[in-house]
This record gives sequence, structure tokens and C-alpha cells, in this order.
Amino acid sequence: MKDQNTTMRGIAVSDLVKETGAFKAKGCRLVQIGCTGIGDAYEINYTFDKDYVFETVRITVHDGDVIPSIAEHYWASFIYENEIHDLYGLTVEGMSIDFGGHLFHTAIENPFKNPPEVTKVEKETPAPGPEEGDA
Amino acid sequence: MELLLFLILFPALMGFVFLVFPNNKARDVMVALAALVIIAATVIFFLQNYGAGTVIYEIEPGAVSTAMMAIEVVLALGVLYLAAKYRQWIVGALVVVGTGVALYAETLFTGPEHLNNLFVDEFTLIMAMIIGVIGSLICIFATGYMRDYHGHHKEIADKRKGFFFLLFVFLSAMFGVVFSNNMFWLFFFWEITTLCSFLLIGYAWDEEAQKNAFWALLLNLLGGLGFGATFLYLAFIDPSGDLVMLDSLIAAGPAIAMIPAALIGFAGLAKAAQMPFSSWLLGAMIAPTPVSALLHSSTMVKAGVYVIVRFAPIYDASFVGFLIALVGGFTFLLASGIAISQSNAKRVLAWSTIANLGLIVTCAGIGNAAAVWAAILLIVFHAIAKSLLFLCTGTVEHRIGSRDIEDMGGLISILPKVTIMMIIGIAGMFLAPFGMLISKWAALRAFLDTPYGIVAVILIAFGSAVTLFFWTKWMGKLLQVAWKPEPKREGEVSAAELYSLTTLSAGVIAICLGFPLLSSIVVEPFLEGIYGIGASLGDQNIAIMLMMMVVVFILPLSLIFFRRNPKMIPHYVGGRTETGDMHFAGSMGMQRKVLLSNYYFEGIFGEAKLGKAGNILCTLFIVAIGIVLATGVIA
Amino acid sequence: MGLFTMTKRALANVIGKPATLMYPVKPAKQFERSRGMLEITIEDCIYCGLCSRHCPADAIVVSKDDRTWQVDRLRCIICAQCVDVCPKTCLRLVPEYKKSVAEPPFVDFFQGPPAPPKPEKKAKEE
Amino acid sequence: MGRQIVVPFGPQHPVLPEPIHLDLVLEDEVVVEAVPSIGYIHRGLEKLVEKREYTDYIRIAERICGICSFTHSVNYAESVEKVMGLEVPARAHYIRTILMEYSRMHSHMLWLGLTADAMGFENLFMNSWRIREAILDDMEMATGGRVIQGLCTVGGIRKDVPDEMLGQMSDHLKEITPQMEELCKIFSHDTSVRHRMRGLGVLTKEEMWELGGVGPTARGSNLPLDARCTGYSAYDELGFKPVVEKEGDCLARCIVRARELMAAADLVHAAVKKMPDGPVDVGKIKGGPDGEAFFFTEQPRGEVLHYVKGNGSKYLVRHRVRTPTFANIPPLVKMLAGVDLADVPVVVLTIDPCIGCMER
Amino acid sequence: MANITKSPWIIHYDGSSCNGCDIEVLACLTPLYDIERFGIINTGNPKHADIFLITGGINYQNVDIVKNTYEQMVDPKVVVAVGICATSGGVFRECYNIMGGVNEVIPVDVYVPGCAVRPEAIIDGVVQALGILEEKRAQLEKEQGGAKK
Amino acid sequence: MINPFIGAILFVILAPLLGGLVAGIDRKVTAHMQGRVGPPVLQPFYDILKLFEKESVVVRPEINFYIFCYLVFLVITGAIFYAGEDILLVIFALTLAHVFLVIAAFASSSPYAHVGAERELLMMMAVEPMLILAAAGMYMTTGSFFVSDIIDHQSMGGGLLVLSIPLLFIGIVYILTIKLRKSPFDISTSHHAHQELVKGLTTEFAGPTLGMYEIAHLYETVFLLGFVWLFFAGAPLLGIVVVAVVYFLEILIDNTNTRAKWQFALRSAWLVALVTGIINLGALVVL
Ligand code: NFV
Ligand code: SF4
Ligand code: SF4
Ligand code: SF4
Repeated sequence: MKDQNTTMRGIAVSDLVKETGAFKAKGCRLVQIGCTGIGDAYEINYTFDKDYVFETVRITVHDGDVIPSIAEHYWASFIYENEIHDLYGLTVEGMSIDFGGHLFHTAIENPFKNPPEVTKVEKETPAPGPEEGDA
Repeated sequence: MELLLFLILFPALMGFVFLVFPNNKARDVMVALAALVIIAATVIFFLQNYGAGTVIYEIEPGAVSTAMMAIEVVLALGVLYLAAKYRQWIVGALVVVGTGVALYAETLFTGPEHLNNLFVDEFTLIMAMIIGVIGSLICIFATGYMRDYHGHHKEIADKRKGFFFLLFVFLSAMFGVVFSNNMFWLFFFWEITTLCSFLLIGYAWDEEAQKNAFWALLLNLLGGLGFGATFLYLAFIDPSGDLVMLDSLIAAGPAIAMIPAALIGFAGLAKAAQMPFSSWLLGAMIAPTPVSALLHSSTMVKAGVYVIVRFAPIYDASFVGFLIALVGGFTFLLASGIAISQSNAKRVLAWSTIANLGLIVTCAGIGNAAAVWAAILLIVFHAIAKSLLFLCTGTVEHRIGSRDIEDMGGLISILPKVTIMMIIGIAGMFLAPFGMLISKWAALRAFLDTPYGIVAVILIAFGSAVTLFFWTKWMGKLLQVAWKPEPKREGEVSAAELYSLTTLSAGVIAICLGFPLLSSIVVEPFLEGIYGIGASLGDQNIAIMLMMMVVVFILPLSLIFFRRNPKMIPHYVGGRTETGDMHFAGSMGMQRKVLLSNYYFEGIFGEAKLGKAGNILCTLFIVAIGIVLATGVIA
Repeated sequence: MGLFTMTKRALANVIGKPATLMYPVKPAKQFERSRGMLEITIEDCIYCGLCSRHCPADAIVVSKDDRTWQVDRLRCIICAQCVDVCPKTCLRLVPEYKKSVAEPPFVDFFQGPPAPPKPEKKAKEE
Repeated sequence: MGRQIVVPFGPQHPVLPEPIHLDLVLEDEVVVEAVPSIGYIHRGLEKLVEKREYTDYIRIAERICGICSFTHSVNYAESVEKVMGLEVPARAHYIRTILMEYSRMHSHMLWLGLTADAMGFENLFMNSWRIREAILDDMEMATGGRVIQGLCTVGGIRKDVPDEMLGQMSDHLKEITPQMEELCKIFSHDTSVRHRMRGLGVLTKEEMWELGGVGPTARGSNLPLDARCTGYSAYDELGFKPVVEKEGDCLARCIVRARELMAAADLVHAAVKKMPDGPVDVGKIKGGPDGEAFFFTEQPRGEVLHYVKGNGSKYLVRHRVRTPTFANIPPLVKMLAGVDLADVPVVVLTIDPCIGCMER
Repeated sequence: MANITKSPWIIHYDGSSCNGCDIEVLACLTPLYDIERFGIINTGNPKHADIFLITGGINYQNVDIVKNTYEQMVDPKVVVAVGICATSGGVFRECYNIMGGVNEVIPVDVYVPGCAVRPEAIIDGVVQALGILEEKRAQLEKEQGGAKK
Repeated sequence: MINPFIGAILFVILAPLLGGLVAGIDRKVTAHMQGRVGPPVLQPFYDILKLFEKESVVVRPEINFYIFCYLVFLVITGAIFYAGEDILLVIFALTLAHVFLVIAAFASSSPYAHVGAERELLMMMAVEPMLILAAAGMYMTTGSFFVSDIIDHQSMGGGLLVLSIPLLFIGIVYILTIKLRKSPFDISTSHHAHQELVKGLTTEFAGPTLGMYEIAHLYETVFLLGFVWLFFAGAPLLGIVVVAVVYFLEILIDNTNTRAKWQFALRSAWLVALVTGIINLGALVVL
């Protein structure tokens, strides 16, 4: 089994669009944009690929920050950016198609917002006792 | 005799009265009364004359002819003035040439004066009924309509005096056209209808109205040249003037009458807005709706087919006739096709009118007895159903503020009565067991018995399929009711309008039930007079048709049963929630409205595309007629 | 030509026998490994609750005190996670599957035999 | 307004086995605007990592989707293994590869059938699904599950698939190969199928690259994008080459899938032949994953990416899945403009949408 | 007069299932299982359907859809929850966007367990549903007969 | 024909039974073509009877009325035909019936039914010329539009109709696919395979309403098969065999084709009508 060629580096939010442009110029495709909550902040990973060399750049943002869209380089970024907006409640500016928060209609708004605490959830006990079981 | 003159003169007289009568309310009443008088007179006239065959009325031409000439000159000058003012040089030239030729030709005839200037036969009677009854009903309708019209169009100057004047003068002229045996007279009345049409199209007299009015005038004057040419030709072959009389010309048979028949046919084609002339009729739709109903569907354009049908015996089984049939046939097919691409109700009606006139022309071009039977019935059914449709459209337009079919969705719940009448009209246009279809059917049979008829059969087969499409989609649109329909707004329709509409709808139904009678007492005798044979559908068929008719009228009773405690749920919109007024939960959190539009197929049936094809094709056919005649003459 | 492959197929199908398995007239097709439902040999169970803890669907309830083990058939996703973690390998998946019910709950309840003498159990647990 | 028709397409709709919702604005029958909206299947299962131990979570990860479930479980396992530095035995890799190819075959046949159904070709649908049952049987024989296999675990596979069984599977596969070939021939040559798909929804290679399409959708536009080229599991040893077609229309994408069907069968045969002996898992795993990793695999629908981030406990911090359908939505939006209503289902299906995957 | 049991038409809706159960429902239509033997047609249109097969649990976005589809169906009708997700919410029960099984929003008549359900189990479930359908029809007939008098 | 009424009455009574049987066999054969066992042969009857067991639910009460009219006029169509009357009248009655159907779909104002209605209209537009031209061909061969005369002409030694208008026969078989709503022309609504239009113009018809629609379809099937038979009326038994073969062919076509789009349906149907019409009718004129 071969190892997959993946790299990762962090960049500043302000460099994002420029960096993306550089990737575009290199002929990379946009693989994904993904967000992770880490305690008090969010990491957003932008992955690009050319010839199976997956390069990821990471920006770190906080609640309330405005993230620039990379739509000017990659039209298709709207789908990821809307997802981030809907699940994390982060604002992305300049998306090519703005669903206005209607991509995912979730029970709780922005379910991934606020860094998750790793807690073990109490098991809820299934209700039926022996009497109710199908005897 | 007196009644006949009364019919020709009375409307014009009333027209002059209206011209000087200032008060609108009182004038409306007068109009209605005058219209009723005309209806009564027409009916009496019909009853007096229907069994009598052809009756010639003798009139001393002298003074009358001179008066006509004088009027002609005055009118020509008037038009010239307008043409000069609006720089319509071609129109001016046509007026000069047309009037000039006619006046000049008149001096060529040296024979004794002919007395048999007016006549009545069964065909005339039918035309008179159409003019007298339907025309008058439209005038009554117009009183209510025009009130609304000026209520809606404040920017247009209220010239209703002139409007009713023109309408009534027009009625006179139409009577004149159908009663004239003298073709000079016919031509005189013919040109008056053209002028009336011109002025009425230009009623609003804004830029577009002027343009369309002049265009209509131009094409009709161009067609009118056919008469001038006929006169010259007739003067050339027989200066005695015998042949200027319609009856003697037709009796002279194809050998002599073919060229005049073709020339007048040319005039008829222009007047009947056949391709390549059809554009004027579309432009004419800018006129107030009663005008469209009266001039541009039920009567004036019928004058065009009237003369062609008159010459049908000449065309019978001739190549020229076949070419004319082709013009009609292709006009029918292509105009029907174009109607698919239109969503403006009046334009649909206009194209459908052109198409149906095309069908009549086809019948006339084929020219055998059965075809003429079909043609005459087509004229009748079309006149009544189409005027009903035009008037309904007008009423609806004033109620919903649009004449676009797309805006008429669910009209049945807003204006149930008017809509039902509209549906009667539509059904009358294409559905068995209603009228038009009977005639189409007869036409089909007639064509199959003639040498080239098969081409016409193919044209009709396709054309009626196309017709089916645009009528049904319109009908469907009207009946398309939302789950929670809009409230009724019927009360606002004026009594005059409602009266005319109801009478006309009743007429459609009556004529559908009564057409066997009509056929046997009027049409068949007429055909026997000309061809020596009658024509009709088989009795068995008529019986079945009538049975179907009865079923059509009984079936609605079942609605009572179906209306009983129905459980109603909203329509299906992919599982999304639906509010009943056609909104549903759409993407991106929007409430979206279900829009249900019909198909129009601009790309296939577009006006530009088919219209152009039709114009070229039909021009070719007309040129071919010319070549055939020319070579025939030379040979 | 393109059209004929399909035509041949259709005609061959008409002539040939249908592929239908005719369930329920004939019994359902099963394999040895088919995961139909979870079964327990309750006698071997030590009520350690591991199965319950690892069950991704929370379908199992084990009560050490009552010596009962129950599985909610409307929750169990037959994933064998419990089978894998059970220290006594008293759980297994069998190819037979549970049929539908009209009324929930649908819980299979197993009452274990009374506890064996104490010392033995203690030894087991350590 | 004008002459527009608004058709609410889905979410409940017979040609959509899964709910997706499009507001189609039509003129005559041509789509002038298609506004999509999703979320009808969104469960939010990525968040369950906080509630389930990472070893149990694989059962949930494989239920992201019932069609490509096996590859999801492999991808999840691989990414965790990558974080934890676990060396999975070769046999496990081979068996994983075989089953991944099996699920590709079943998925492609499923898709071919659904597309046929969307085009109103019922018989072809029935035929594809009939052949597919043979594949499902083999999978059930090997794993016990028809569509959800539950075989893969972190660190290997649950239960070895013995060599005889593998032989049996590959024999069975050979048996149905003629049928599969016939199916492929119908899809690539049948006049009426071609009539419906040729020239429809064309995207060029460059457009596809721009739009980030993956999998057969991209490969139909002559874009040789296939995560199997990275050589995970056993692929680097099996000599793998992506299948591409040039035209970029629906037919090309269809042919890509049909050809991949045959290629997958070849891969299975090759893997069975080369199957190494040995254990199938790494034994008991201690501790939890600490760190983060991306892992890419090639699903039937294209490249999928799992990202896991752990903090050393038994509960992961984040599990993110970027599924091929998600990446193929932008191309779909572009493809839909200007097609006929009758073509909408075909175009929608041409990306082989899997909403379960897309929305997780 | 119980033709309804000889011709039950189904509609299938994918709640928020993982597709596993969906494709098994579809598999039921295909040659090997061929539920058309029982007169079953997958209509895909609630207005024509008698049996509502739901796979997958209910989430906050499709709850309206499920309800609406159910309401659009014409009585007598039965609902069959197919698969663990549909019966109880299954593994996704604790997801933030899942409300639970189908019975949370509409009355369910038959619960078919399995993850993924086997086609045979679906056939069993539908056959069981037929009995309930017939009961409901008889009920409806009685009510309507009563209403008419 | 002995008495026109007998034919009509037999049609009214027997057509649903015969049509149901044909439909049942159709479904069985279709299933076998797909490698399945398929439903019982009597399934169509169960289906229809079931529909009448369901509650009557509508979007608008008028829909029931329109569908009822559709049914009535289809019955009339067939009755006129089997009574041996004028074939043009039959065609017109058929059109009328379908106009009611289309209107019912329009009236339900659901987008699917609406598009279905438009497509049905297109399909009517597609088949109408062919029907009329076929009637014209019959007239030119036998000198009458009357079905009874057309039959008599053949049995009195006029030769089978199909021999003089073979192309028109082919054209009729072509549009039969449209009329029977079989793939590739199940465009406005389809019997089985799923469609982008859900159920097209029948989407909003539920319960008894749909039942009426289905019965009407049975009548229509029998009428159409009669129309095909007419080409072989001189040899009644051969005619029946041909009808069976034609129907089998339709099933086969149904099972070996994708659903076409309306553009193709309309163009091809018109082209067939035009070509067969011109050549065949032209030949009749010339010969
Ligand atoms: N192939 C696949 Fe998936 C994944 N990942 C995709 O979109 O099917 Ni449900
Ligand atoms: S893990 Fe095994 S021994 Fe422990 S409670 Fe469960 S079944 Fe019993
Ligand atoms: S099989 Fe899976 S779901 Fe069922 S009880 Fe065991 S662990 Fe839980
Ligand atoms: S029950 Fe299992 S297979 Fe079915 S939808 Fe739920 S997770 Fe998927």
C-alpha cells in the first residue's frame, strides 16, 4: 500500500484568496473545504490537488469573523461555503450562490457551532421492562 | 325590395344620426334600438325570401351610380389627404390608381344600362343574416364595451360618435356588398368597408394604430386593384357591360370568367387576409374588440371569402382553383401553427380567423358542390363562434386587465358565465359535435372526390391537429382552477355585453342543433341552383351528431352528482406543503408560486418563421396563378 | 445494431424461465454468514454489559441484578459489534431474521438462570 | 412570469429514489432555472463521533450510505489507522479491495438500472438489477450483509474470507460476466438509449476541472481523476488504470460506468489470484487516535475524503466526510441549465447522486 | 369484496435513510423478488397509493414532506416503516437532526426491522399490511354506509 | 353487419372485459420479458375494482365530471365504430373524449398534471393526421367512410384493405404505440416505469376517478384493436391473428425502448403520417 501524498500548512485569513489564486494558477482543482471546531476557534481546511498531490492550507477563524469566499477562483466553492455557513454559523462573503442558510435545514441552528466538548453521553435506558416485552 | 333597400340604407342613416347625437347614454339606447330594428328587419327579410331562389331586383342605375362615383371621389380625396399628411405615398398611389381605374373603366362600357343591379339568393340571405344579426349584436355589445374601454384607456380621446357612425355605415356597406349584382356597386361598397376598417383600426390614432391602419389600408387597396383589373378586362372582352353583372359573369362559365374569377379572387384573398396578406389582420387587432369581432372576423373578412365562394363554380376542378385552394390550405395549416405560438388572446383569434378563412378559401378553390356546402356552413359557424369569442375576450380583458391567455387561468371561478360562453365558442371552433367540425368533416369528404383533393386532405389533416392543440390549451387554461379558487367578479359585466354574449352563445348552440335545417332550406337549394345537385352529410351521421350534442348537454347534469360532498385535498407538489392558492415551500426557503403556463413552441411555430414560409409559399402560388392565366391567354 | 441486443434479451426472457425466487412460496435464500438477527446463549452470559456499552444503537439492556438481557429488535442494526466484544462469546448472529410487527415495542427478553454459587462468579469477574 | 411553468421536482418523486428537491422553472419544456435544495436526509452523523467510541463509530460510518457503505468503512478505518500508524496486514487489504470492487459493481449496476428507469426503460432496469442480485449474493456469502457489509473494522477486517469462498466468488463472477457484457453493450450501443443520452449535459474537460467534479462524472469528460491511482489498499499491486471517455455527455458517463463494471471484475479476479496469506487484522488496538489525517478512496461515484481528528481519547474530535456527490453538485447545476424537462431525471442521475452520502 | 388486498399499490419515500433500505425496497420490484406477483405496483404518487413504505428516520426537514405525503394518500391506507431507522431512528437516533422513527409524525401500521432490511422481510411486512388494509377498508365502508343514511 | 345496435351494445358490454383481459395478458407478457413472474392475468380487474373501493377524493369536483365525460365519449367512440358508422365521426368522437381527459388534467392545476396535459395534447396532435389519412385511404379504396361498408367491401371480394393501403397500416401501427401509451411514447402518463412527471396527467386522479379513467382506457384499447382489425376485416380470423401479433409487437417495443421525448414523438408521428400518407394516397390516386 502506497502512502497518500498529503501536506498541510497554515496561512493567514488575509492570504487566503491570494493563495487560492496561486493554486488555481498552478492548475489545481478544489478538492474540499472543511471546517473543524477546536475549542475556541475554527480551523478551515482548503484542500487542492494536482496529480494526486493533495495540498491543504488552513486558516483559523473565530466566531463572528467574516471569511472571504474563494468563488472568484473556484465557482464550485459555494457548496462548501454554504455548508460551513449552515453548520458552523460562520459568515462567508461573496459566495457564487448563496443559499441564505437554507442548504441544510437543521433542528438546531448551526449544530457544529461552539467547539464540541468531548463528553460521553449518558445512555438513555430503553423504556420497556420485562413486563412489556413480547412474551 | 323595400326591405332590402331599408337594410342597405337604414344603418347608414342611423350612423349619421349618431354622428350628430352628442349624449352618450341616450345614444347607447338608440344604438341598441337601431340594432334591434336591423335584426328584426333581417329576420323578416330572411323569412320572406328563403324559399324563393335567386331574385333579381331592378334599380335604375343612373343617379345611384353617379352618386356612388361622387362619393368615391370624395372619399378618395379624403384618403389622399390623410396619406399625404402621414406620408403614406404608396397608399396614396394605390388610391389614385384604384379609384382612377374604376372610374375610367366605367366609361369603357358602352352597352345599355343594366337594371339588375341588386339581387338576393340563398347565399346572400345567409350573409345578410350574419351581417344583420351578428353585426347588430356586436353593436349592442359595443355600447357597454366602449364605456368600459374609455374607462380603462383615459389617454384615448372619446370619439364614440364617430365610432358608432362607422360601425353602422359599415353595416350598410356590408349589406351592399352582398346584395350587389353590379360589380361596380360591389366594388363601391367593398371600398367603403376597407375605409371603415381603416378608420376603426386607427381609432386610438396613436403611432401604432396609425401604422397598422395604413398597413391594412395599403394591403386592402392593393387587393382592390383586382377589381380594377377585372373591369378593364371585362371592358376589353365585352364592352356591353353584361359581364359586369355577377350572375351573368358566373353563368358565362370558366372559359370566359376564369380570369375575372382569379382577379377578384386576388382581391378576396387580400380582404380575407390570406397569406401573404395576413399581416394586416394582425395589426388590426389594435382596434377596440367589437371592431375585431365585427370587421375582422365575422363580416368584412367574410366579404373576401364571399366573393371567392361566389366564383367557386368557376374554380371547380380547374388548376387555378387548385392553386387558390393551396393558398387557402397552406394558410390554414401555417396560421393554425402560428396560433400555437401566441398567448395574446386576440392574436390567437386573429390567426385562427385567418386559418379558418383559409379553410373556406380551400373549399371554394376546390369548388365542387360538397366543398361549397362546407364553405358556406364554415362561414356561418365561424362568424357566430368567432364573434362570440372576440366579444368574450373583450369583456374578460376589461375585467382582469389582460388579454393574455396566461392570465386567464381559473377564469371559470372568477367570471363563470362569460367563461362558459367562451368555452362554448371555443368548442364551437373545433370540437365534435359542434359546428366548425361538421364543416371540416364535410370538406374532407368533398376534397376526396376531386382530382388533387388529396393535397388539401393532407393539409387539413395536419391543420386540424394543430388547431386542436391551441384551442384545447386555451380551454384548459380557463378551467384550471386552484384548489382554493378566487372569488367571483361577475357583477361588473355590463348588461349590454351580457345580453349580446348570451344571445350569441345561444346562437352557437342553436345553429349547431339547427344546422340540418339551415342546410336543407337554404344551402342545399342554393347548391342545387348552381350545380344541379345538393350536398349534405348522411342522415345517419347527422342523427349521431345530434345525439352527441344531446349527450354533451345532458352530461353536465352529472356535475350535480359529483358535486355532492366531495372530499377535497390539495394537489400534489412533490410532497411539499401546499397552501391552496398555488404556493408551495420552495428552495432556499422561498414560498414559490406554481406557475402553469401553456406551451408555445416559439422555436417551431413562431410567427416569424412560419409566417415567412407561408408568405413565400403563398406568393408563389399566386404568381403561379398569374403564370397559368397568362400562358392560358397567350396559348 | 443497437436495438437488437435488447430485443434478443426480451425475447429470451419470454422463452426462458423467470428469475423470480417465489418467496414466500419457497423459503428465503440464506447464507451461512447472513446476518439475520442477534441471538444469545443466556446461560453463558455474565451480564458484564460490554455488549450494551459498545452497541452503536443502544439496543441492549443488561441488568446484572435481575440477571436479564434484552435486545430491542426495532433498534438492533445487526452489526455484530456486541458479538465482537462479548468476552464470553455467548452472542452470535444467525441467518434467520425477525419478521415485522404491527405494534411496538418489539423487545426480546431473556431471563438468565439463577446465579451460580458466588465464589465462582467472582473469579470470573477478575 | 410570462410563459413559465414552475415544477416542484421532488423531494417525493418516483424517479428520485432519494429526496432532493429542485424548483424547476420551465419555458415550454426547457429548464430555464433549476434551484436545488437539499437537507432531507441530513442526519448529522458526523457529530456522533462525540458519542461513540471510534471503534464502534465505524458501524455508523458505514451507514453514511447503504450503497457505498463498504468503501466508507474502509476509508474511515484507513484514516484512523493512518492517524494511529497501524500497519494492516496485506490479506486484509486485499479482501477490502475485492469487496470495494464488488460494491462498485453493485453500485454501478444499480445506477445503470436507475438511469434506465429514469429514461422509462423498465425492462433494462429489471435486467440490471437482476444481474446485480448475483453480486449481492456473493457479498452476502462473504460478509453476511447484502448492502451493509459490516466486515471492515479499524485494524483489519472482522472475519476472514476463506480462499475457497474467494474462489467461489470469482467463479460466480466469471459466470455472470457474459450477462454483464451484454448489459454494457446495451448501454453503450442501444439506439434508444443513445438517443436519450447523447449530447446531453455536456461538460468539457476544462469545465469539469474547474467545477471540481470527481469520479465517473469527471472521467466521462476525459478527466482521468481516480483516487485509486494513489494506490491505497491493494490497488498499487493490481495494476490499475482509470477508465475515461472523451465526449463529456451523459452517454460518456454512462459508458464509463459500464466499462468500469468490467474493469472491476478484472480487478477482483486479479486480487483473488494474488491473494496473500496471513492474518486479517492487527489484533487488539490500544489507546485512541491522536492527531489528524485525510484519507482518500475511490467510491463508485468518485473520490471520497474522510478527515479525522482525534485527541488521544476514545472519542474523535471531528470526522468529516466530503463525498463525491457533494463535489458533483456544482457540475450538476451547470448541466441542468437548458435541458428539457424529460431530460432532468437523466441529467440528475448522470452524476449518480447519492443523497445519503451527500448530506450525511 | 376485498380487491384492495389483491392490488395494493405502494409509494416509497426515503426519510433520512442511508439508502440501504431504499435499494432493498427497489430490489423488491425487480425480477428476483417481483412483488408485482401480489399486484403491487410502485406508483410513486401518493394519490394512487395504498401502502406507504418509509425508509429512514424523520429529520427536521422532511417531517413536513412525510406528513404531506401521508395526507395526500386516499383512504384506506397503511404505513409500513421499513428498516431500523424508520422504526426507531436506529443508529442515528441521537443525531441532532433526527426526530426519531416514523411513528413520531404519522401513525405506523407495520414495523419491519432489519438494517438493512432484507427484501423478504419487506415482502412479509407488506403482506402483514394487507390484513390491516382490509380492516381499514371494511371500517371505511361502514362509516360511509352510515354517513349515507 | 346485421344490426348496428348489436355491435354497439356488444362493445359497451364486452369491451371492458376483453380490454381487461388484454391488459392482464399484456402485464404478464411484459413481466416475462423482464424475467419476472408478474401479476395474475386478472390483475387489471382487481386494480379497477380496488380503485372503486377507495374513498373518492378530488382536487376539484369538476374533475370527476370531466373524466366521466371522457369515459362516456370513449364508449360512444367505440360504439359508433362497432355499430359500423362513419369512421371520421369515430375519430372526432375520440378526439372529443381526449379533450375531456386533457381538460380534467388541466383542471387539477397540479404542475405534473399540467405538463402531462400539454404532452397529451401534443400526442393528440401527433396522431390525429395519421388517423384522418388512414380514414381517407379507406375511403379511397372502398368508396365509403362507413365502417360497415368498409368491411362489406372487403368481404365482398374487394380484397383486404391492407393490400391497398399497406403503408397506412404501418402508420397506424406506429401511432398505436402512442395511443396505447407504450414506451417509447408513454410521454403524457405511463403505465409502469417511473417518469419525471410522476404520473403525468393522471397524477391528481385518485380512487374512483382513476378507476373511470382506467375503464376508459380499456374501452379505448378494444376500439383501437378493432381499428387495426379493420385492415384485415375481409379475413376475420386472420385479422384477429394480426391484431394479436401487432399487440405482441407493441409489448415488445414497450420493453425494448426508452421513453422518447415529445419532440421525437411529434416529429416522427408526423413524418410517418406525411410519408405514408403521401405515398400511399398518391398511389391510390395514380393507380
Ligand atoms: N459512491 C458513493 Fe457514496 C460516497 N462517498 C456518494 O456520493 O454513495 Ni451513497
Ligand atoms: S458482553 Fe456478553 S457476557 Fe457481557 S453482558 Fe453482553 S452478552 Fe453477556
Ligand atoms: S448487533 Fe449491533 S446493534 Fe445489535 S445489539 Fe449488537 S451491537 Fe447492538
Ligand atoms: S435501517 Fe440501516 S440500512 Fe436501513 S436506512 Fe437505516 S441505517 Fe440504512
